Amino acid sequence: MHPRPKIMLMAAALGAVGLAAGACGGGAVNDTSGAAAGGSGLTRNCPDNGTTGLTDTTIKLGLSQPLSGPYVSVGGQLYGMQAYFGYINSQGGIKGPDGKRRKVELVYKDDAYTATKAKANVDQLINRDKVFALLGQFGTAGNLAARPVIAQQCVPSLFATTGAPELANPKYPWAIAGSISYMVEGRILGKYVRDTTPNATVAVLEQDDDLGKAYRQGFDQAIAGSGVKVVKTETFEASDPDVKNQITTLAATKADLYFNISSGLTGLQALNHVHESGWKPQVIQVSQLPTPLLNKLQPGAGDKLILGTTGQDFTNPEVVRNSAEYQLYLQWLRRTPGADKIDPISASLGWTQGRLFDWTVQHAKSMDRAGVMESARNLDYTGPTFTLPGIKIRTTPGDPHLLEGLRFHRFDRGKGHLVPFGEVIDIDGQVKYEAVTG
Amino acid sequence: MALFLQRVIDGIGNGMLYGAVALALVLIYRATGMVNFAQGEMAMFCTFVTWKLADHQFGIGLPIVVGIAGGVAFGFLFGMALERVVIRPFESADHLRQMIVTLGLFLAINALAAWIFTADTQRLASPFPSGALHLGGVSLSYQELGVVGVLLVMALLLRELFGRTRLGLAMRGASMNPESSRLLGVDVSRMLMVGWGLSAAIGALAGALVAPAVFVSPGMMQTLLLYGFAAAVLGGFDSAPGALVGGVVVGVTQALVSGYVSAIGTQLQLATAFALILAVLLVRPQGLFGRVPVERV
Amino acid sequence: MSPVLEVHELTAGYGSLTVLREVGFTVGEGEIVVILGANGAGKTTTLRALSGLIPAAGSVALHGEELQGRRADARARLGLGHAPEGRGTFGDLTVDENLRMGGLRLPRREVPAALDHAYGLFPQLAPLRDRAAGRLSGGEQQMLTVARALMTRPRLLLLDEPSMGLAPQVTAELFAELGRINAESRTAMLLVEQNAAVALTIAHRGHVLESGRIVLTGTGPELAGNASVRRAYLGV
Amino acid sequence: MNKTTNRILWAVLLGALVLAPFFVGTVEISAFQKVIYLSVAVMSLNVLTGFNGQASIGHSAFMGIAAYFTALAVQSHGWSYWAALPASVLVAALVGAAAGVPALRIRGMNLALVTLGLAMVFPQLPVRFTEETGGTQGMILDESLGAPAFLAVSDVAWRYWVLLTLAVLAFWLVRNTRASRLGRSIIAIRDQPIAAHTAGVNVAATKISVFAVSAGMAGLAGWMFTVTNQFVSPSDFTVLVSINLLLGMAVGGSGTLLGPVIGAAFLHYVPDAVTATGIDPVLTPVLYGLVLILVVYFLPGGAAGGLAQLAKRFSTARKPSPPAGEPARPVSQLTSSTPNP
Repeated sequence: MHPRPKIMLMAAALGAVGLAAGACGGGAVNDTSGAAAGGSGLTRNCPDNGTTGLTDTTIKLGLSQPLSGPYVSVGGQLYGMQAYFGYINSQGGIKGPDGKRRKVELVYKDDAYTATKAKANVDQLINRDKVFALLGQFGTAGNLAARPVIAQQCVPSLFATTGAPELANPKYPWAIAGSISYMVEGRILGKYVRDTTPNATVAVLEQDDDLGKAYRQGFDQAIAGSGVKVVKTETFEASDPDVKNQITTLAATKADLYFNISSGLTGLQALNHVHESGWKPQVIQVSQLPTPLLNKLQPGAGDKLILGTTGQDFTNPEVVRNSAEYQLYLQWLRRTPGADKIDPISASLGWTQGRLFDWTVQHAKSMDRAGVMESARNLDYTGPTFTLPGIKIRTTPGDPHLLEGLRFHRFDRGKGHLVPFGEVIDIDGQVKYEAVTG
Repeated sequence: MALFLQRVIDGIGNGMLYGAVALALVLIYRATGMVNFAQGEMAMFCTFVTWKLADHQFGIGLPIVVGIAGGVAFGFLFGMALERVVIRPFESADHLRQMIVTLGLFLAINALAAWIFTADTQRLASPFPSGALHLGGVSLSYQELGVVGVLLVMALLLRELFGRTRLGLAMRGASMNPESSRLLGVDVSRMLMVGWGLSAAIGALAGALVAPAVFVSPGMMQTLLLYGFAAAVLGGFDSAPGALVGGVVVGVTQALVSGYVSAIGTQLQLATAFALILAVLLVRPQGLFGRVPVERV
Repeated sequence: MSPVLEVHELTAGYGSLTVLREVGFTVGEGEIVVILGANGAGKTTTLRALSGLIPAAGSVALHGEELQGRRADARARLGLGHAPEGRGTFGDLTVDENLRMGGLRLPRREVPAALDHAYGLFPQLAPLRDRAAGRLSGGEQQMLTVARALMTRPRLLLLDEPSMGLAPQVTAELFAELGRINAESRTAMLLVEQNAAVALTIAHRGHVLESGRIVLTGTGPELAGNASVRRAYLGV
Repeated sequence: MNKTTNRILWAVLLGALVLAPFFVGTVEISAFQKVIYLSVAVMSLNVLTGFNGQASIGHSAFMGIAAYFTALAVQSHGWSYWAALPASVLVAALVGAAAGVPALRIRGMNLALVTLGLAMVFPQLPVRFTEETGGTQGMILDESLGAPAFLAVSDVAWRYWVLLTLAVLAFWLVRNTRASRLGRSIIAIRDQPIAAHTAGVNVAATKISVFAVSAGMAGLAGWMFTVTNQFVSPSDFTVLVSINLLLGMAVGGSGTLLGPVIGAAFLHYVPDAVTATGIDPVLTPVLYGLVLILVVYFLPGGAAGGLAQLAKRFSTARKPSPPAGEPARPVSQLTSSTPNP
């Protein structure tokens, strides 16, 4: 027997069934998610009226972030967010412009810090889980990869955990960053250097990616035309186990300043190596090195370190005591399952994101995606916060940068926390979108 | 000149860290004939134990040397237990399957460490004094000097173990030809168990030695493990001193390349290291110090 | 006194394949017993079953002590020496290390003497002591496995086709050596062989194994004189 | 299982896959696309390791080379996806052939390390050339592989059918090659390298061409990756991806056709399923690792091997198997066959 004709026949039969099913609608074959609809401004080309994920009593939010793998330690924001939603849900939920209170339902997915996985997660959150908005979407690459999906479906991606200047790109109005732009921070650091040491020589260690390049671009803009001179730049890869070779090269310049554009572990290693090399520069540190990590430095390695931060330093017990908001947060974090292994300071970011989302919904003109997005782009938050007093939390449609100010601190190893000095430098309103050119 | 010397010293310092990991890999390879992908994670786990014993803030606060001894002892038991429970059922399985099992262990141990201890970066005190020796523009940290010393002693001890002792001979025989070993009265399973215990213990020591440089975190050994592999292969997978030499060659090459060949850029430091290994292997497929394996026709 | 080895109804195989069916025989004190058989008759399987390398049913007693239920290494420690065929050496270990593997269970101070004794029995190995065993010729490797098994001072030595792949001259020398060792130390031996001609020169007794069953039993001279054995194994 | 039922089963499976877009939604179809390119990638490794016995931890690099080639060609140089298909496969195959040269001299674990080097170095290349590739942030493609207008089907379904067709073609090619003379020499080199050499097989040429074919197929998977995701980034082609492919091969079973499909489905769905159990997310890798170990323990031949065994048990239950062992021959018949010396 020759089975081939039979197979053809069977395939044909199945095909007929399929076509019949297809004609009835449903299924990916006549997916219309890309189809255009009417509307203007934000809602131009949006596929629906933007109330997906809402009921009269609930609002569904999505989040993709690393939950396992080597970046698990940065994923604390999830727990802070859950703590906030636990708190607000106990109050009956978030009050919308329509007067209804909605409880928040958070759907989260693990992307292991891989951009492609983040994109797939966002796709699933939007198209399968049908979330209303994304909150605190984590990481630069993941945000950028998911951007086309968000734009096509007109889903707000609010207060993303990244400082990439690209998030302010006016071509993509549906996403907004929650952290200070790396470029803005670089600019303020550069301004400080130019103002305090106008003829300094600077040696730079720079993370070889868009984060490093953005910091550097802002810094270079600020020092342009002054006597401050970068005498040497060394770069490193995230996969390098150590940066000792780079520090040896930088130390040989004997520059006045060392600009440490490195985060986490590498940042610590770099500072330790600078200390061991016998080179004693003034250290300008980017804010990617939180205080609990600075406390892990070798004794003496952080002595000449200064950095600018937007947030209060909750490693300082006095600051904790004086912040009612932080007390409230800790109280709710303790009730969040799984949070006992999480560093409360890093998780507090999630609480802030929850707070801002709450404000945004309350101040929306209409209870739909476009209304909430408009609200996020016209934000002026003055409520309880972890941000340092004097730093504005404000956006306008032309300037979607949430934070544009810093206060300088030096690190006191003996006390184990930061000591502020000088005034807040806020350049709100002076920042325009600018691509990282590197 | 001072800068050149400093670069060489940096290279040796980094290379020794690779060598430390390579030693544990060489040991388990000689003792069990397996390449253990979970080696780095086992070392990380033991380092967390050391940290728990020695840390003043989060742990018991024992002196660091006691902590390391505890971590090493724990490592020995931990390695034996893993062999007995997880690896033994696969004793006669093919290499691919054994590899998958060690990969499974890799994932599990990594996540367990984050769950049991913490996923945050922690600092482990060094058993050596902090600071550095400054000699004519070159600085040599006591930490590095200490690591080099300890590792040299360890490599020589391992060479003695495999070259001169009955236990070493029995372990090598058991990994090479388990059946013939059994026919000579060698309890092969026990040898494998001891081999896993010893290599985990050495991994614990290596972890404690590298921790002051790379800190303690669930991911601390992952990039090091890859360089450790490179060092072990370069040295010839069955030679303990070769593993250290291999590590130093890789480390110094990287240091010099990143210092003097700016066109290559930091991105391709790694590529240079691998190009070097490829070149060595093409000339000497068995590595620098490896024995030529006997062809079985 | 009980015999050195007593085997009853030994049945063994691989997976669903039964190779050996209810075989029984004995080896007495100081005796050399040969099991003759063609390829696939179950000779190697017999030895592997006796040593505990493969599971088997039936009973195996060494000096009256039951071996079934013990692992291979435990049987070896009870005095069962086994020189496996062909690939039994540790290829990457030197000749000296191979022999030391055999001497692992001897008291430490007796090892040098045992090594000297081994090199005395097989003088060809002495100049090769630092060479990797995998680089030896087939004959040298056979001698090495026998010498290594003797290092354990076995009460019974199992020999798996020592003539395999050897030139007739070398085979004759090796068997002469085996005969001498037996005569001097009274080590009992169980030998499996295809090469009946040379095996029967030293064997006291023998069995013929066919398709996993013993089909013929006799003393060495009896078997050498048996017509079917002569036709099948001696090519006469 | 006889040949006919086997073929019918394959036909039903294929039919169901072809018709899937009519019944399931976009998200599921995207997931299927991922399983397809993972299957092709696992199969490419299978060709090298399962059939030829050479290990590689470098297949993420071959995938990445083709994926990036496609991305650059389409996004920066205005090629169509279709033009990039043969070119990217060819580029990956050429790099594979070059990687195969050291394999002539280096073997086993050391070869695995050389391929590991390839896998580790590759993700740094796009970073080195950030201006062209977008560096660590990756590269978004504006163009998608759209369906021809006259078909009136969605782009997602069209892309899925394209991938499915190419994957079936690739698998069919592997199946036919395995039965060919070339295929037999490939397997001979794995099992008996020296005998293969004496039997007149050109070991060097065969090894290099196997490397090239395997890398080319990984390249096809890379092209599929770019088509599916319209995005490439260095983190998509790290050494972890290679390790995952190895896992997929072990779980599915090496040296078989169905194995890679099962392995790929495992890689895609099991981690999600593990997350869905609701255990503390930090612990999901523990469960995943445990599942891996258990799968390897209970299915030593991989899932495909396990299925084959089941099928065999099923068929032997109906037909009594021939008696085990060789038939007994009495001594008298042995006279003609002289024993080996």
